[in-house]
Amino acid sequence: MVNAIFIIVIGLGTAFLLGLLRETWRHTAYAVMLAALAVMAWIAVRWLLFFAVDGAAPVDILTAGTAPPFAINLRLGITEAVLMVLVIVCGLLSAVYMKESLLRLGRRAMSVLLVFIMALCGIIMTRDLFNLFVFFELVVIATAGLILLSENKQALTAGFKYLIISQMVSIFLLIGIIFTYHTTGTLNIDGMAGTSADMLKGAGSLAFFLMLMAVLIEAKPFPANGWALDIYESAHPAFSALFSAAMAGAAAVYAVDKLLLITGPEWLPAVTAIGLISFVAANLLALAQSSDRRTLGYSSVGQVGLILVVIGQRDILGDQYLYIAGGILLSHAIAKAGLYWISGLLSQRDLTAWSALRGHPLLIFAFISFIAMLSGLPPFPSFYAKWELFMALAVEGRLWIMGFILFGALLEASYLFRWFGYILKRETAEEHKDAQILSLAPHKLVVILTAVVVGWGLAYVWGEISVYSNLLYALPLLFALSFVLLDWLPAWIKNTVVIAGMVAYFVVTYPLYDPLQLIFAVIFLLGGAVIFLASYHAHGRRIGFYPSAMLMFAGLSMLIVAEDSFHFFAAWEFLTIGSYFLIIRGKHSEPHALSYLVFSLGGAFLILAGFVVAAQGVQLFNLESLSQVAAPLAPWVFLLLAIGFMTKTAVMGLHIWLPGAHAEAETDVSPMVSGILLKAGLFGIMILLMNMGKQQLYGVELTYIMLWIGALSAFLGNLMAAFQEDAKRLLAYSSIGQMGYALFGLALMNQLGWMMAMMFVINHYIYKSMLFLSVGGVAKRTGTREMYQMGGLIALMPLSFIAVLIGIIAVSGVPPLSGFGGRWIFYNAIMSSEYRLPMILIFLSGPIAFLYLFRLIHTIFLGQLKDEHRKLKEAPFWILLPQMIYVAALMVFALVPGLALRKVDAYLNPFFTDHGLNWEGLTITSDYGYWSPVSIMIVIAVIFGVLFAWLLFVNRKAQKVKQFNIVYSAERPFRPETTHFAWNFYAPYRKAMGFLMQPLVTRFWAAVTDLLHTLADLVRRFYTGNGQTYAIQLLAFVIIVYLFKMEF
Amino acid sequence: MIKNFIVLLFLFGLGMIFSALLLGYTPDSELNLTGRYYAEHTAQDLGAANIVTAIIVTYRGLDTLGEVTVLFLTAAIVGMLLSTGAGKGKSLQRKLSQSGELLTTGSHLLVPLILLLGAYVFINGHLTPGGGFQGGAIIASAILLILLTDPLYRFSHQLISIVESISGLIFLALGVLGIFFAGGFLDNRILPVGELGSLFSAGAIPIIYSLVGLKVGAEFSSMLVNFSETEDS
Amino acid sequence: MVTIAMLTGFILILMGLYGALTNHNILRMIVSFSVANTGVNIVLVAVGYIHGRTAPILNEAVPAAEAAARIIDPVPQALVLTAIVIGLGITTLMLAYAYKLYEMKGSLDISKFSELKW
Amino acid sequence: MQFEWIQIPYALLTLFIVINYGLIMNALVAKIGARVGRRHGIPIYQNYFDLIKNYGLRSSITHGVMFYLGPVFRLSGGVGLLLFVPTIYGSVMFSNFSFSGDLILALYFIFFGTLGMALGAAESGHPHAAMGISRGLSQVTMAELPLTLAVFSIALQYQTLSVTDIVAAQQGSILNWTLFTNPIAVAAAMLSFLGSVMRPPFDVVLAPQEIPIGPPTEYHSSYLALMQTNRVIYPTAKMVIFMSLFFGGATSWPIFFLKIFLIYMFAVFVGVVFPRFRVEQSIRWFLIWAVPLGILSVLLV
Repeated sequence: MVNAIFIIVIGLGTAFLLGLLRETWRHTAYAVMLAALAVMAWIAVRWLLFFAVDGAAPVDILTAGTAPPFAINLRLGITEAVLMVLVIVCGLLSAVYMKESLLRLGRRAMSVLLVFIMALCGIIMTRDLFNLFVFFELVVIATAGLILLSENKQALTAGFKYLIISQMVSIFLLIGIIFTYHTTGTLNIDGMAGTSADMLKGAGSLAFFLMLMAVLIEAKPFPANGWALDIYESAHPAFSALFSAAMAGAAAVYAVDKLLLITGPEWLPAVTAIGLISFVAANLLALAQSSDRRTLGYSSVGQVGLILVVIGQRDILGDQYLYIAGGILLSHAIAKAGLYWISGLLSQRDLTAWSALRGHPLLIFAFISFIAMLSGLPPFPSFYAKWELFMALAVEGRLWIMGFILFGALLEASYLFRWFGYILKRETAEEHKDAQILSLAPHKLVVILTAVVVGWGLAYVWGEISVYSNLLYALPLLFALSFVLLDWLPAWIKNTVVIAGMVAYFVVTYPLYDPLQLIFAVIFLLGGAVIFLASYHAHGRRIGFYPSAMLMFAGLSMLIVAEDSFHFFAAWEFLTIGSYFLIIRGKHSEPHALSYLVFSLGGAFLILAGFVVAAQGVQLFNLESLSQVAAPLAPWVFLLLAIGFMTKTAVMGLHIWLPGAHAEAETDVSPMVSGILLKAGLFGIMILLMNMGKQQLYGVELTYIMLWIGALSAFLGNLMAAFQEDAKRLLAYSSIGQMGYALFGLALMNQLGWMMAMMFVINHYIYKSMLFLSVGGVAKRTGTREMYQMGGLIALMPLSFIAVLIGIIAVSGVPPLSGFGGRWIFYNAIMSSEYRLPMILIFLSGPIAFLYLFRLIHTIFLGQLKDEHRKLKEAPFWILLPQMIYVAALMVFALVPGLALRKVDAYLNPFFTDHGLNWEGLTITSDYGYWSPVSIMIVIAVIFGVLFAWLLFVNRKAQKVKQFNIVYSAERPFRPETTHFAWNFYAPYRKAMGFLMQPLVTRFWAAVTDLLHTLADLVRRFYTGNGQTYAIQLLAFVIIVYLFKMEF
Repeated sequence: MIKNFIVLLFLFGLGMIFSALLLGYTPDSELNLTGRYYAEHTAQDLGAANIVTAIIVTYRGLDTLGEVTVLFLTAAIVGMLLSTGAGKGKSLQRKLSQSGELLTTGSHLLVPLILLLGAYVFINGHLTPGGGFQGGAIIASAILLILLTDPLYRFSHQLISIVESISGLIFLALGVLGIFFAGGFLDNRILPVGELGSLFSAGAIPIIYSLVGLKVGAEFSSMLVNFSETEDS
Repeated sequence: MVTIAMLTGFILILMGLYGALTNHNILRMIVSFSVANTGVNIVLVAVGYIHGRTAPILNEAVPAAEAAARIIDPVPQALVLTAIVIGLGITTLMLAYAYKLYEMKGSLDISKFSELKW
Repeated sequence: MQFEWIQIPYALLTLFIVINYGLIMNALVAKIGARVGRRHGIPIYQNYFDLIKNYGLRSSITHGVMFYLGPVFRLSGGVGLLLFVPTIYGSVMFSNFSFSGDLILALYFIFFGTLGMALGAAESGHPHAAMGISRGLSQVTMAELPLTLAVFSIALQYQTLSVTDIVAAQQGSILNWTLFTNPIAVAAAMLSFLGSVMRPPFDVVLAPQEIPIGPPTEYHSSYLALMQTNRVIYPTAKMVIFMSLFFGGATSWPIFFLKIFLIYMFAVFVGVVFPRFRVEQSIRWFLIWAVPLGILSVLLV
C-alpha cells in the first residue's frame, strides 16, 4: 500500500513542478495536473478499499520519525479515506470541468487548485491542531486564488470578504490553540483528548471555545456566513461545487468532529444547536432566493448545518454515527457538486432560466437525482441516514431536534421542487429568448453524469450496508428504474411492457396477499393496468411519463406488502415522488404539483416521526408491533401517523393540494392519482387502526375526532364540488368527499364501517377513474374544462356519456348500481356505532352529491350544443376502452359485491367485536337489515325494460327535432350560449349555503407560506453584502454563543 | 456611530473572553510534556543546537512545508491577480526621476552584502537564532532595495519561478527520502546527525533550511516584483 | 512580565479589530488586521515564556543535559514563526485584492463592494 | 323470502289498486283546493280522461335519447319504489318485492326517478328545465336531511332497518305508533315530507313551468302519460313509507286508503295556507325548523 503521505507530496510536488513549465505550455500543465489528481485519487481509493473491503484498522502516519505527540502525525482510517476520495475525486472532476478557465489562467491557477485539494486532504488527515490551522490557512489562500477562475467580476469582492473573515478566524484559532497548548501541554488532538478534564474548565474551556468557533465558522453556520454565500454565488460553479462539497461538507465538518474529540460530550449540545439553527434558517432563506447559485449556497449551508447536528448528536448514535453522518455528507456533496456543475452549463443566473434544461432528459434526470439526494429521498444514502438518525433521536426523546430537522427538510424540499417545477414549466424570460442559455460541453456533461452514477452507486452501497434489505433490490423499483433506460422507445411499446409487467407482477405475487391486501393489490396493479390502456392514446415517446408512473406504482406495490416500518415508509416516499412527477406533467400544474409535494412530504415526515417514535430503537419494527406501543407514547404515535396518512387522503384542512393536482394532471394521470393513489392513504389508515385501535389523548378519543374529520370532509368536499365550474376540479373535490366517507367508515371502528370503507375503496377506484377518463376525453376534444362552455355533447360522444351516466348513478348511491351497497352498509354500520352527531354531516352530504353529479352530466352532455362543437368526434378509442371496462366492472360489482368483499369480511372478523355481514345466498344480511343486489337489479331492469319497450312501441316514429325547437317564452332562442343554463348553476344554493364556502383553509395555508416568505425576505437583508458587516456578525456570533454557553 | 458602538459592545465581549483567559493563565514554572521532550531529546536525536529550528524543520516539518506553500500560493495568486489587470503593459511608463548617484552606488554596494547575510542566516539556522524564513526575508530585502533604487528594474519572472519550484521540489524530495531512509516523512536523519554545534550537523536540517531560505526569498521577491510592476500602469 | 506582554497582545488585538471593523477604507482595515496579528503573535510568544530562563538554543551556556531546566518552551516560538509567515501571506493577498478592487471601482470604501448580498 | 312467479300478478294488482286510488285522490285534492279557493274545480274522473287520452296519443318528436328515457326512468322509479316496500302489513300477497332490500333501498330508490327525470328534462335543452332542476336539487339537500335523521332515529329505536319489522313493532295499540313513541322524529319527518311532495310553500322548483314552461311542457302525449301515471303512483309510494314508519302501517286496504289520504291532506292544508318560499328561504326554513328536530330525535333515542 502506498503511503498516504504521498497524496500530500504529489499534490504539493506537482504544484511546485508546474512552476518549472513554461507559461505557454498550458495544455501540458493541465495534463500534468490531471494526472497528479488522478494518482492522488487512486491512492485514496486504494486505501478506501483496503479499509472497507479488508476491514483494516486505521493507520497512523508519522512524520519526522518521531512518535506523536512530539511530531505531527496523520491518521488514515475509513472515515478519512472516504472523505479524501470525495475531496480528490470532486477536485478531479471540477478540474476537468474548469478546463477552459484553468487554461486561461495558466499553470499558477492549476498549482493553486492542487494545493487546495492537498490542503483539504491535510485537514482531513492531520491529528495536530496547529497543523490543522496551517492547512486551513492554505485553503483560505487557495480559495482566494481560485475565485479568480470566475468570470464574474464580483467574485473579487467575495474573495476579499473571505480574507477579512479568515483574518478574524485565524485570530480566534491561534489564541485558542496556544492556550489549549498551554493547558494540556500538547498540540496533538488525541493527546488532548487524554487530558480532557483540563479542557472542561476555566481558561482551557475558553480556549477550546475559541478554537471550536473558528473551525465552526469555516463550516459556515448561520448567521456568520454571508461571505460564504457570496462566494457560492459568484465563484466559478465548479469551484463552488468544490467549496461546498469538499471544503465545507467534508473538511471543515470533519475538523469540527476532530475538535470535539478533545472535550467529549461537553460541547455537543452547542454544536447541535448551531447546526440546527443553520439548517432551518438557511432553508428558510433559500425560499426567497432567485439566483440559482445563491440558492445552492443556502442549501449547502443548510446541509452542513444538518451534518453538524449529526455530529452534535454523536453521543447517542453509537455505531451508526459514521453511517448517518456519511450518508448525509456524501449525498450532500454529490448532489451539491452536481447541481453546481449543471449551473455552469447555463448562462443566466435566474432560477427560472433553468427551464433551458427542458428537452434534455438526461440533465433532468440528473437534476432529479440530485434534489432527491438533498431531500433525503429513497433510495439515496441520505434517506437511510435520516431514518437512522431519527431512530436514535426518538429513543433518546430528543424529539424537538427531530421536529426542527423535519421542518427544515420540508422547507428545503419546497424550494428544490419548486425549482424543478420551473425547469419543467417556466418559459424563459423575454429578453433572453434569443440568447443561447444552455451550452453543452461534452467534458462538462461527463462530469455531471459521473456524479449521477456515483450517486446511484452510493445508494446501492448504503443499501448494502444498512441493516434493512437494499431498496435497490426491490423488483418493482428496478422495473420502474429500467424505464429510465428504456425511455427512448416509443410510448406504445413501453405501455405494453408496463401493462404486461404489472399484470405479471400481480399474478406472481398473488399468493402473498391476505384478503385486505388483495383488494388493494387488485386496485393498484390490475386497476393501474386498466388505466394504462388509456395511455395508448398518446403518441411519440412521452419522455418521463413511464419512469414516473412506474415509480409511483412501484411504491404502491411495495407499500401493500411492506412488513416493517422502514419499508413501508420507503414505499411511501416512492409513491409520493412518483406521483409528483406524474402530476407535474400537466400543462398548468406547476403550483399544484408543488403544493401536492409539500403537503405529501409534510405528511410523510409526520409518518416518519410516528414510526420512529413508536419503534423506540427497534430497527426492524414490524407494523404489527404498533399494537404494543406503550401508553404515554401510543396516542402521540397514533396522532402523527393519522395526520400523515390523512394528508394523503386530503381530509378537510389538508386538502388544498388535491383539486389543482388532480384537475391539472394529464387525462390518463388524473385517474391514476385519484382512483388509485388516494387509496394509499386509506391503506395506511387501515394499517394504523388495525394495529393501534382506539387511542385516547387527554380523554378525547382520537378515532372520534377522525370520525368528525371524515364527516366534515365528506360534507365540505361535496359542497365545494357543487360550486365548481371546472369539470375535473369538480371530480377532484368529489374525491375529497368520497375519501371523507371512507375515512368516516374506518373511524367508526366497527366491522361494518370497515366494510363500507372497502366498498368505497373499490367503488371510488372504478367510478372516479371512469369519470376522470370520460371528462378527460371530453376536455381533450373540446379544448376546455369549463363545463359551461360545453353542453349537448350527448349526441356526439354517446359512449362517454354512458360512462358518465353510469358513473354518476354509482356515485350518488342510487340503486341498482354499486354505490348503493356502500350506502346500505353505511347505515348498518352507524346503527351499531355509539356516536350519533357526526352522522348528521354525512346525511347532509349525501344529497349534496346529487348537486354536483347532476351538474356534471347536465352541463357537459345535455342542454345546448355549442356551435364550435358541432363537428367534434367521440373521445379516442383508447380512452373509451377502459371506461367501458369500468362500466362492466361496475355492473358486476353491483351484482355480486360478495366476490370482492366476502373474504375481507371474514378476514376483518377477528379485529372487531360486532358481526359482519352474512353472505349466504343472493341476499346479504346484517343484524339490522338485508339487501339483495341481484333482485334489485332484476326488478328494476324488468320494470324499466317493459316501460321502455312500450314507449318505443308507441313512439316508434319519433324523430329528433332541431336544437332550438323548444318553447321559450314566445321567442325562439338563437344562440346556445344564452340558452345553456350552466354557469353558476346552483345560484340559489350559493345564496343559502355559500357562507360555508369561505376559503378559510386556503387562506390559512396562504398566510403560512406568506409568513415564511416574508420572514425569509426580511432575514436575508441581514446579509448586507458589506464585508465589514459580515465580520461584525461573525464577532457577534462568537460572543452570543459564548454568552449562551456560559449561561447554561 | 451606532455601528461603532455595537462593535465596541461586541469587542467588550471579546475583551471579557480575553480577560478570562488572562486571569486564568498561570505561567508554567516547568516545561510541559512536549517542551521537556524537545529540550531533552533534540540534541541527541536530531543534532540541532537550535531547538526551535529542529522543531520547525523536523518535528513540525509538515507545518513548515505548509508555510512555504502559503508563500508559494500567495506569490502565485498575487501574480495571477496582478497579471490580469485592465491596462497591464499597455499604459505608458511614468517618467521617474533618476535615483541619486549616492543611492545607486550604495545599493550596489549593499545588495551583495545583504545577500550574503541572508545566506549566512539560513545556513546557520540550526545553530543560531535565525533560519530559512529570516534568511529568505533578508534576501528579499535586497531585492526590495534594488527595486527602490531603480523602480524600472526588471527581474526575470521565469528565474524566480524556477528557483522557487526547484527548491520546493528538493525540499519535498528530501522529505520523501526520509520515508525510505529514516523514520518517516521529513525526517532529517537521512544524513548523519554529526556533532552538535558544527555547521555540518543536524542531518538534512541545514539543507532543508537553506532551501526554505531560497524559496522564501524567491517568493517574497516575486511578490515584491509583482507589486512593483503594478506601478507601471 | 508575561502578563504585561500578554495584556499588550490582547489590547493590540482588540484595537486592531476595532480598527478593522469600523474603518471603511480597505487599506486601513488591512493595517488594522496587521496590528491585530501582531497582538496575536505577542500572545503566542508570551505563553511559552518561563520566568528566568533563556532561549532554546544549545550552546556553551546551555548544555544539552541541563536544557530542560534552563530554556523556555520552544514550541510557541516555532508556532509564532509559522503564524507570522501565514499572516504575512494573507496580508499580501489582501493588498493585492485591494489593488484589484480599487481598479474595479476606483474606490477603497468597503461598503461600495456590496453587490453580492441577501 | 324468495321470489316466486306468483308475485308478479300480485305486484300488478297492487299497482292497479294504487293507480286508481291515486287518480281519485289527486282529483279529490284538486277539488278541495279549488273549493277552498271558491272555484268549481275539476270533475273527479278528470284524471282518468287525461291519462287515457294521453296514452292514446302518439308523438313523432323527441329531443334525444335521454329525453326519451326520462319518463321511463321516472315511472320506473315510482313503480319500483312502490314495489320495494310492503304495502299491506301481514299480507304475503302485497309484500311485493320487499325481499330485495330494506328501508335504505327505498330511501335511495326515491332518487332514481328524480335523477332520470332531471336528465331527460335537461336534454330538452330548455334553460328553464335546468333551472328548475337546480332549484329542486338545492332544496332537496336540506329537505331530505330531517327525514334521514328521523329514519335513523327510528331505526335506532327499533334496532332494525326492515320496514316489515318496524311496522310489526307498532302493532297492537295506536299508542305503539311511532307518532307517539317518538313524536320528535315524526315531526321532523313530516316537515321534510312537506318539502318533498312539491306542493306549496315548497314548490318553487316547479315554478318555471308556470312562466310558462318547464320539463313537462316539453313532454307531451305518451311521454306525459307516463309522467302522469307516475304522478299518481310516486307520492303514494312515498307516503306508504311514511305510513309504515310513523303511523303504524296498514293491515288492510281501507286503512291504507285512509291513512294515505290523511297524510296527503296534511301537506295540502299546509300548502293552501302558506305562501311560496324561494329556494334559499326554504333551505333556511328546513335548516332552522326541521333539522334541529331531526338532530334532537337522533340524540334522544
